[in-house]
Amino acid sequence: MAKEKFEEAMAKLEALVRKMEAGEMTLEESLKAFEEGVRLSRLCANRLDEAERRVELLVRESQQLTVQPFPEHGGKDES
Amino acid sequence: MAKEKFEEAMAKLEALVRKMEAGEMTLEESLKAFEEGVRLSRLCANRLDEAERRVELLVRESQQLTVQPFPEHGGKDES
Amino acid sequence: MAKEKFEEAMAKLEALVRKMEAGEMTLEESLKAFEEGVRLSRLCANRLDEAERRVELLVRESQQLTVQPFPEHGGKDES
Amino acid sequence: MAKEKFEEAMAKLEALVRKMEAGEMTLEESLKAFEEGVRLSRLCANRLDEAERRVELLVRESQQLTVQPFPEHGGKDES
Amino acid sequence: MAKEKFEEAMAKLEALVRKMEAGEMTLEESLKAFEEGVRLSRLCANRLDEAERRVELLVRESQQLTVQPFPEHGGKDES
Amino acid sequence: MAKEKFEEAMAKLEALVRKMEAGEMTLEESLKAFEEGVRLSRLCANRLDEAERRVELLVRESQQLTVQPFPEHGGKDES
Amino acid sequence: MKEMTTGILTVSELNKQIGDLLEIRFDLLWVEGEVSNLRRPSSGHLYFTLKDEKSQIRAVIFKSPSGSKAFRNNRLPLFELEEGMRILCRGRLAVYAPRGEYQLILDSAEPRGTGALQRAYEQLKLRLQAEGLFDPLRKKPIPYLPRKIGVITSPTGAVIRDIISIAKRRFSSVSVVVSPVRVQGASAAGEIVQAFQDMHAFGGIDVLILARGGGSLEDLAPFNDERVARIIAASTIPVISAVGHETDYTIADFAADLRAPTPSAAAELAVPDRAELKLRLSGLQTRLAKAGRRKLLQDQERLYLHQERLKNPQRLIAGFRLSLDDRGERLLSLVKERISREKQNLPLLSLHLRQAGPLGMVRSSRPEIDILENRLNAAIRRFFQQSRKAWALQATLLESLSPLAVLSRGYGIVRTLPHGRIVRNADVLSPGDSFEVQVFRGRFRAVVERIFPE
Repeated sequence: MAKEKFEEAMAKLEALVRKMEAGEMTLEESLKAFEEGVRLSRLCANRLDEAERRVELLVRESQQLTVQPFPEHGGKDES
Repeated sequence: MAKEKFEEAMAKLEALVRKMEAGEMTLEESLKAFEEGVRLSRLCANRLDEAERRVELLVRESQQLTVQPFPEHGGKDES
Repeated sequence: MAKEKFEEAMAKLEALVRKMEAGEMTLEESLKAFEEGVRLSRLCANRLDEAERRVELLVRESQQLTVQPFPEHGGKDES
Repeated sequence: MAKEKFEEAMAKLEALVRKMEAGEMTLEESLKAFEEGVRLSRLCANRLDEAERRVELLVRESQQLTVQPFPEHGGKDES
Repeated sequence: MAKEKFEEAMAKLEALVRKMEAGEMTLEESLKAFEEGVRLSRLCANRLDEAERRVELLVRESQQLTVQPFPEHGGKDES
Repeated sequence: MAKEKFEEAMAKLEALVRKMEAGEMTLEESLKAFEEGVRLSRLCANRLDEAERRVELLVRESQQLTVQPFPEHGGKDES
Repeated sequence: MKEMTTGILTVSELNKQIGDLLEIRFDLLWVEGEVSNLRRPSSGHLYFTLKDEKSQIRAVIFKSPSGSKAFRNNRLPLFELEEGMRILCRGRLAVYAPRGEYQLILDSAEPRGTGALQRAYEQLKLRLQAEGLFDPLRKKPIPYLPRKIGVITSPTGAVIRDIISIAKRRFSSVSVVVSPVRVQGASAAGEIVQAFQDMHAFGGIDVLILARGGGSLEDLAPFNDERVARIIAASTIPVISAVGHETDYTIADFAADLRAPTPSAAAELAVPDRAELKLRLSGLQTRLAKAGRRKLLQDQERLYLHQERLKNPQRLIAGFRLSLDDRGERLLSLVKERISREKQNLPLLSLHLRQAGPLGMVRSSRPEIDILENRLNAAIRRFFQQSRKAWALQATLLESLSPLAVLSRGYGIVRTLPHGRIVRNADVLSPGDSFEVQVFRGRFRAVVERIFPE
């Protein structure tokens, strides 16, 4: 799962949707496609969650460390 | 039963119905055809039910895993 | 009895009736013919009854298994 | 008696009656012929009765076996 | 960290920002870029803070030694 | 420090300040320059603040050089 | 004295004694006169006659053994002697015994009188210039901020006072070392040279000022002295010369690293203005701090801009989420659609199946069976009817033909027993025989009592 890249998964998902829209699948193929779609979608969502958590962590960390001091300096410079 | 695909079953059922409607069957043939038709119909219905249950299961699973966190994020993004 | 097909029985019965109606039978022949006619008639009716029962059984079975869930899903889809 | 068929008896009776009508019989002959006629007549009647009884029996039997359930279904069908 | 120079870090950060603004990154690339960006940004901010502390310290020290004492010495010279 | 002449220190300081004002330094260079500038500035300031002052007369006594206060002028200097 | 009393002297002894006497008596003397009969033989020594209006004396100046013109060698004139030039010479008296002559052996000569002095000044200037002593490249920079200033001048008078007061005024902490010299007179140049040596020996002097107030060319002679010029040029300490007034240039001025028009100016050149320096320094300090802070500020701003531009991928993620949801929903609706389409198809097919199923046939066949049954029944009943009818006819006919009909009219039929033969002749019976009589209604049995034969 870790090896499957998000973009690839998204592209696969889209291809799947398009294929289903073309409507030439059997029910079984449709089901399999859906199953795969759900898997891909979950994978993508997990990836996004991970990404978001990572980003939020980074943002929180970087806010604690760097962004807060800036206004202070601004204030200092103006005084 | 697992090997018989839904589309094939439907096709068989349809052919059967058409043949029955042509009306040149004996009672025994008709009965057998009907029996087979019911079997096919039931098979198809089961397949559809399975498919539906599968889809709902997948949806429920994926909602538990991924869709529930969404509103939070959605709310965050809008605020 | 199981070997005697409904259509053949009907045909025999009809032939028998016609022969009787032609009226050139002896009493014994007539009796025998009547007896046979009653048997055939009974056989045919039984066959029909059996067929009907079979059909109803199949229908009932298939309704219990497949037809009943359908409205539910229909209702779901519309909601 | 079982061997004497209804049609033969009737034919004998008819022949006897015709012979008696010719009137050239002694009383004894006449009595015998009459006696034989009565026997034959009675035999025929018995045969007919038996046959009729048999038919009634068959009819009754077949009604008990097949016709009796019919009203139910008939009732069902009409309702 | 100590080895990475501020200017290099800034240049990297700028290149990164430009690349991100070009917007042709995958999610993973984007994440990595952001992570690296945050790291670089933090590094730069730390470096600036250090530099600022150093500058302020030096300024304060040099003020204590040279600018403030001037009137004193002036007084001494006059006495 | 003693070796570094005042005018050299001033010249260096001036060059340094000019270079910093030109603003084409990296932060590290800037910091180093600043540090050096502070050092030079302190050095110059110390030099300017040195308090010792004497007016002496160099006299040669039996091949030995000694100094004596410059008395005549001392009184004159105060006036 | 002892020798004089011992008797007669040889000429040599006499000349020697005269020589000893003169050389002791005139060991060092200064004499002034006019040069004449100047000769310079190949030996390089200078021979001339020094004379005044009334008298003359021979003089010689030996070429220095080293050939150099270092000022420590007293023998050398620092200028070219010329016929008729008035000079002040230093030397001693020597007796040349072989001839019994005496002459001056000079080790130095100075020009006297304006003409000579001017001439000598120009000669010296040209010579030293040619030597490169005044070369601007040789000139040492004057230190900007000296710690200790050496002043070579007269310890009395306005010059030193001015220098000290100006130095103090401009830079209170500067130290001044004064090396007192005479600034005019014959010994002045030597004192000045010594003062330079002392200053170097003393050490710690950052700049030297050689100063004197203005005066006549003669007064300034020490400052046009070659030895002074050379010691100035050789000084390792930068030298500022401040002699006379603005228009007067001495050789010392040319040799010095910097020439000040007046002693006060020299002090100003040697000592910077402390207030000015402080101002400059504090200006630099301010600029330094400003530049340092500005650099920081610029970098902070730059960083802040970059940070601002550092795109948070959350927006990207949100976008992805939307499109992911969209796809998921499309997928779900597609699969649901697919299933529901089939669900619509299936009941229809089921309905068709049921309609086409055997029930139709069953229903349509039932009446057929009934009809056939009815026909069957009808046929058998008709058969019975016909048969009964046929039978009834015969039975009726039979009845009508019944021989027993006469019995109703009272006849009886007698039958034998047990054979039942109809009795037509009475003789077939015997009394006692039982017989049977059939009457219209019933029969009865009787016994023959008697036979009545016919």
